Amino acid sequence: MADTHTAETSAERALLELNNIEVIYNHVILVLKGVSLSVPKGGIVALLGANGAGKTTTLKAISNLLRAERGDVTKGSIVLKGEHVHDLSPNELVRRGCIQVMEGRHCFGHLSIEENLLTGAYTRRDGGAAIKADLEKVYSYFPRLRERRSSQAGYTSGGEQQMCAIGRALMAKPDMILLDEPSMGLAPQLVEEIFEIVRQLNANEGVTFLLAEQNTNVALKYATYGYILENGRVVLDGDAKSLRENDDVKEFYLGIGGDSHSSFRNVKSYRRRKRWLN
Amino acid sequence: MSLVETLPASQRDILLKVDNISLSFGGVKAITNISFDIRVGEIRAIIGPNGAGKTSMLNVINGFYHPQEGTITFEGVPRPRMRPHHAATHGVARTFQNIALFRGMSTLDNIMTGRGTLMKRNLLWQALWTGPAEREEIEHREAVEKIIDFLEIQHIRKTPVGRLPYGLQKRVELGRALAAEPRLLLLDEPMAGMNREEKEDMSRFILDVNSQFGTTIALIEHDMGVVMDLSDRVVVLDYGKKIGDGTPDEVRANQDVIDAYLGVPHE
Amino acid sequence: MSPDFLYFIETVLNGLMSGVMYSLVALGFVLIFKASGIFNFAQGVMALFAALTLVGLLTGQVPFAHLIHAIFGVEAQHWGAGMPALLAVIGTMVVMIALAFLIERIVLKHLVNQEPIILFMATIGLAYFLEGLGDLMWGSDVKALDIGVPSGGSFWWEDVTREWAAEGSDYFGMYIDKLDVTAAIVAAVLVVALSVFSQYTRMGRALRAVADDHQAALSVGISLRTIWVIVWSIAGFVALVAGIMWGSKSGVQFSLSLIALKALPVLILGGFTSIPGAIVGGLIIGVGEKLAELYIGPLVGGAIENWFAYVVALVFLLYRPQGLFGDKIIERI
Amino acid sequence: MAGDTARLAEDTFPKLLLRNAALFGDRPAMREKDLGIWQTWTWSQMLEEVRAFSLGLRALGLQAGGKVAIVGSNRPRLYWTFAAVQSLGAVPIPVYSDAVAEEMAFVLKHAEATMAVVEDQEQVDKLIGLAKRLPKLKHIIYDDDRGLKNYDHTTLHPFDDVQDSGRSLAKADAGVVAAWEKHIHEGKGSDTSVILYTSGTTGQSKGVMLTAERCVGAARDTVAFDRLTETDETLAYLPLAWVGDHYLNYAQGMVAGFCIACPEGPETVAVDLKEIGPTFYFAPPRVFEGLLTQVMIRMEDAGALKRRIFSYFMDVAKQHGEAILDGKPVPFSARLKYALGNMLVYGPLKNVLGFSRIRVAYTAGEAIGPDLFSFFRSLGINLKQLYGQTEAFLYVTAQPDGAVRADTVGLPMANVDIRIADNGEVLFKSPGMFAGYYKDKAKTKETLTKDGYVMTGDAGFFEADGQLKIIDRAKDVGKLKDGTLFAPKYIENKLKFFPDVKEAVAFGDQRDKVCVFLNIDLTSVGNWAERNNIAYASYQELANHPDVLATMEKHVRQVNADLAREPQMAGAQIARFLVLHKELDADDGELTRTQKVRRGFIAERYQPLIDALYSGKNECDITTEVTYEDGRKGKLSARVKIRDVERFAANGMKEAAE
Repeated sequence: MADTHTAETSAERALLELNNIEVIYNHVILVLKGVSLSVPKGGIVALLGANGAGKTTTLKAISNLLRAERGDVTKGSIVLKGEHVHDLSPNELVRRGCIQVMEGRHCFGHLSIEENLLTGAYTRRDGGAAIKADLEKVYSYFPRLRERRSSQAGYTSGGEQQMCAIGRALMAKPDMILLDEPSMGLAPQLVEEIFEIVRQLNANEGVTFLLAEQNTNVALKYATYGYILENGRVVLDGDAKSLRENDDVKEFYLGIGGDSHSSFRNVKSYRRRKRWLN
Repeated sequence: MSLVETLPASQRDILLKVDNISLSFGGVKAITNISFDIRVGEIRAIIGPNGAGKTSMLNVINGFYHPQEGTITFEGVPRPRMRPHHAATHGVARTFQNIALFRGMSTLDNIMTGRGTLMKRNLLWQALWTGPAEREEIEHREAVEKIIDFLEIQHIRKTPVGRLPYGLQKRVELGRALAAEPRLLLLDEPMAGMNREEKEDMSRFILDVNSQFGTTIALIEHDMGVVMDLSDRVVVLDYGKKIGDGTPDEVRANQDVIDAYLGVPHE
Repeated sequence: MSPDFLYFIETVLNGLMSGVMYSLVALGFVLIFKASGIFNFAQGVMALFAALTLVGLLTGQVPFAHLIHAIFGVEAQHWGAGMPALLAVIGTMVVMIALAFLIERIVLKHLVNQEPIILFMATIGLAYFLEGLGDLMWGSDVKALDIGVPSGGSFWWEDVTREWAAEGSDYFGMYIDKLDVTAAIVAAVLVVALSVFSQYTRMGRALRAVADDHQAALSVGISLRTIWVIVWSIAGFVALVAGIMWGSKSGVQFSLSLIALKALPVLILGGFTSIPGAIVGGLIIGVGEKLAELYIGPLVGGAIENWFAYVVALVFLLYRPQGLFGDKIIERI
Repeated sequence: MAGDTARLAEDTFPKLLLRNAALFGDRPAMREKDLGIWQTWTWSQMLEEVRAFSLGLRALGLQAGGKVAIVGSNRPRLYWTFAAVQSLGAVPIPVYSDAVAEEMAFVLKHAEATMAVVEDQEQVDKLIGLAKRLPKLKHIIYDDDRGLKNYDHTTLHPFDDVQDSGRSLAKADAGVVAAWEKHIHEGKGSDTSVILYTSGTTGQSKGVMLTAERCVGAARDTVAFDRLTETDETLAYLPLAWVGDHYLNYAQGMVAGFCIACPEGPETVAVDLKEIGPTFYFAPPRVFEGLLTQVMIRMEDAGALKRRIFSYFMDVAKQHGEAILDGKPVPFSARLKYALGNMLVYGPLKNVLGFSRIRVAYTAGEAIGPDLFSFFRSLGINLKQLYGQTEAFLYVTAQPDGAVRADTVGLPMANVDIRIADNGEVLFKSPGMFAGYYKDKAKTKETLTKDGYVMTGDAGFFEADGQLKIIDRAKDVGKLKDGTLFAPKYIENKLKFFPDVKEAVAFGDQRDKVCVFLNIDLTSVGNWAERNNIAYASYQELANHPDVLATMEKHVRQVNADLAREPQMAGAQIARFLVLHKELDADDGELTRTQKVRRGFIAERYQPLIDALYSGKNECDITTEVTYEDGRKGKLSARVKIRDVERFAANGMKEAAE
């Protein structure tokens, strides 16, 4: 539960703040029903929750990629660095340092890895040398991409595509990356690898992350703070540690019943009612 | 419970045998010389990094792809080249990585389509809707209702699947595969994109399908918790080659598997 | 060399030249299709419109003269003086860019993420609108276009080729129109320029990115609107070039818009997404048509040119649906 | 009364079952939707099922006087269990299926149950978990085997197996069946028919013993009152362990011979209701409230024309509907409009809700909002109120057709004798009166007056037309320090009629003024917040929002204005209030399982808040422990704001608020 005190102080330092946003698709389907959250500068904040809970929609509402899907923020405010950004186009948001890495990777399949990375620098006006330097930096974080720099992205593996998508976002020199389901469809080893890089980017480059993730386990391992969405609402939030220790989170998202890891073999045919859904 | 089910997996009959299979697409090798078997009544997991050839392997078993080399023996009979829809009549059904349902149709109708291969009366009979065709329709409806009951989706029986949340759609897809009454069920990432709760449900259904109907199951899955808990044996692929095969514990301890896929040993 | 063989070469060369003309139109299609997935039915009409505008500027025609007359009763057909050719070309280009802006603003913006078929319908609408607009602005009479592009046969070339013929044969040399040669050169330059632009510039990369994945392009901060205006402007430019060439060759008339239909088999052959494909496809169709006319035509009673291209396209659709140079449909294993 | 019961031939439920099988053998007795189809059992089939199970139970060792717990939702097999157990002279003890392990342990231990018949894995798990504390529990029989295959089956039995063993016994020896029926006929009306454990507004629950003849007798009276017959049909969806379900469905069903339909599952009740179209229906007020909300939400989504038609005809219904239902004179034009409305609006609406065939519907348990009550009645649904309790085997008073009011609970039922005590408490003697609390003579004695009346614990009085009006729990009716009458429930109900107030708890006894705790309704206030662009992440945050507080203040003031108009109540207007930081929850012991407020417990639990209310502070910090269903605990802390409210003079004029 939000403690009002910390909420106020964090509001002052928040890089991004969502206040009660509501999102409607096609003028009909209400997807977000008043989501509020705040991302502090330099934080890694995780948006957790089931499918269709509204995680992706929340990210797209921020980056304003919603429009292209006939979605619209009908209520509430989105404030980035103290500025209302609800009406800005995605490219204006990228210029302001906020870029989204979409779910399912979305690399430009017919472009080479390097060309993919360079498109990330599209909005930059600081000259070829700076871009070149950043390209090197991305390669230093993702050595695999250097190896495959001239391969067509469409022919690279899922993990490489995910790295390419993150690297491409980095090329925009963002303050904030909205990362959607980075672990989706990746082997466990790769998931750790990618989250490890997220952590390094956060620590070394000062990039703030807001990530939507189904894999609660790994997300709470790397995030500093988390919000849990269900049915288009935030039902729980707290720092990662308190969420990890929350009984409901344990049971419903981490699969730890009581004290031990519960086996998928012994799942009951009934389950405890979620208190927040009453 | 039949005698077969009480035997440990290692002593059961072989249901499907994959022998030295190689598959390539225009020179790109997707699968190289892979052999393994699936025994009657077991849950067999196929794991491996992205692009390891897991889905191709399912497609080979299913008859979607025809391997350039090697043979597949199903129920002791070498499998000839065949079309995928024949696979269903031959006792193999599968679900897909990306849900492939008829979004505008209800849950009931979607699962009903899974009975298609079992319907004996032809279209004309069905159109006339008399006598045997009617009886048959009722029979199929009953079988479908049993699946609906089994998967606990009574409340969405009449809901168009396009309107259902992802987890339930996956369940309906499983229902449709079950409707064909397969002896071998292939599940391609049945839990991808699911949350813990949905995974638990899906696990329960997979186990129940296995134990109640005695259906043999081969599944591709990335969630190691699920794989290790559910499967009797695991085969590990990497770059189209088999790098491990054995019980979950054996695979977990296999250094090649750790290096190529698991990373840190899974707790 | 026997005259028959020389005839054959002449036919091939002529085919290549007319193929270049097809290619020029097809190029516009490819550009737009690549960047936005839209099959721009209006490409042919754009060429016509560009040519009409160019002629109008060259000859100093007053746009909307009929309309002005009808409303204000002012009878003014001409300014009295025309523009120099270069200025007229630049002026036309400005009009085409303005058109690209308007199309983005009025049509495309509202159709983001719609089904391709809806966008296709929109371009059909656009085609008829442009045809009407061209008519209204510049009138519907056939006009000659001359901006000094060389034309006519080359005596030098006829002399050279006459030498090739075997002694004693009555071969009078090959006829190749200078206009066609110019068109070929222009097309070559255009293709090289476009390839360089698309492959090595920031904007070109962005353009290819948009072609691959709209959403992802949006997410990295590429403005679809900018890209579309640029793409349509380039397509307008290509249309202008095509319009100049076709106009110089056969006069500016409304049947010009029908060359779009010829571009279709070219695209099927070359692939909808490949610039070199558009060129090669055009050449194959051009040569094929001429050869077919020459060798098969007499057998079936001529007029093969009208449908031969479509038959070729059909055969291609069956065996290689992505065309000769189209993007491979990337399927990961 | 004694004379009436004596003349009955069948004075136990098993005897009635035999009678029904003979009388209505081919008529439906039970239905259940299974595999998408309504499966039906006729009375003779039901008799066979009950007999098979009963014989099986006996084979497992159940004897007369034995106790069998029944835990689960409304499944035919669990209803059969009642009859099967009663046939052996043993006593069924239904237990709330959502009871936490602790509560379940208490009931089973107290009742000394030797067997339990349960629905599914969830209940089996609970009982297995309690095995050590329930040494007397020897057998657990389950209905649904899902997930139970691999359990140790030494004390665990599938329902089918028990029935099969009963069937083979019957097959082996025809005498077994005859003996079984003979045993039924030997059963006495004075035998205990069932023990219903009250959810208990304070402390541990008590086992209410009801004898067979009284159960049957009471049911006969009400069946006659509402003219129920074997052609009626109900949908059983209320908790099995609640007296209401046992009375309305099982007892009345047995007496009248009507058909009980069981829904496919809890999520499908609405659909099943529509398919079955019951003729007799009971629901607590909150269910009707939920239905109304649904209707309104659906209408908001509808097109403009549809909405206009709806609102026009709802106005017509509001004006004339109830009068038409009660058979009062109504102008012809109004009848015409109403008939048209019925065609366009009421009919389809009732059909959607599954109310098309309803002949009699009741609501009870809580006060129902007058508007809500009128809404359903104006549609032509014969909705009435009754008053009763477990100790009476439900009915004490009920409203006869044509004499229905929203603020009263009706006339005394046939053969019911009601008296109002000096302190205002309602006392009664009735045909269905309980025989005593199981193993608790002292409590039984406490509940009965010297001359044998049951003290209901409710305060009330008779209106001029003879209808009973209940104002509150008698023990809760108190006095302010200045002697003014203080009926907390009365005040709370007035507050709860506002849709955005979910719960209210009033305090004031022996204090100088009245103060209340409020719970906002998350759905209703949440919708409002969305419409007004107000951010909230949790219940707590929303409850603390200034705009929400302002709205609540408005409601409280309105209630004060209402109270000011009633001479007896005007002195007890609300002085201060706060909105609680958490929703009151049965799992935390704050509500009973029937969603009633446990005032005393709440007062104790939130002592700091009460202190703050009466000390004049404007806010207060509080930390509260919450309990999960499986017994685990968590903590919740918050800062709660307190507001003062304007009060009015008794004549309706404003009075300076302190």
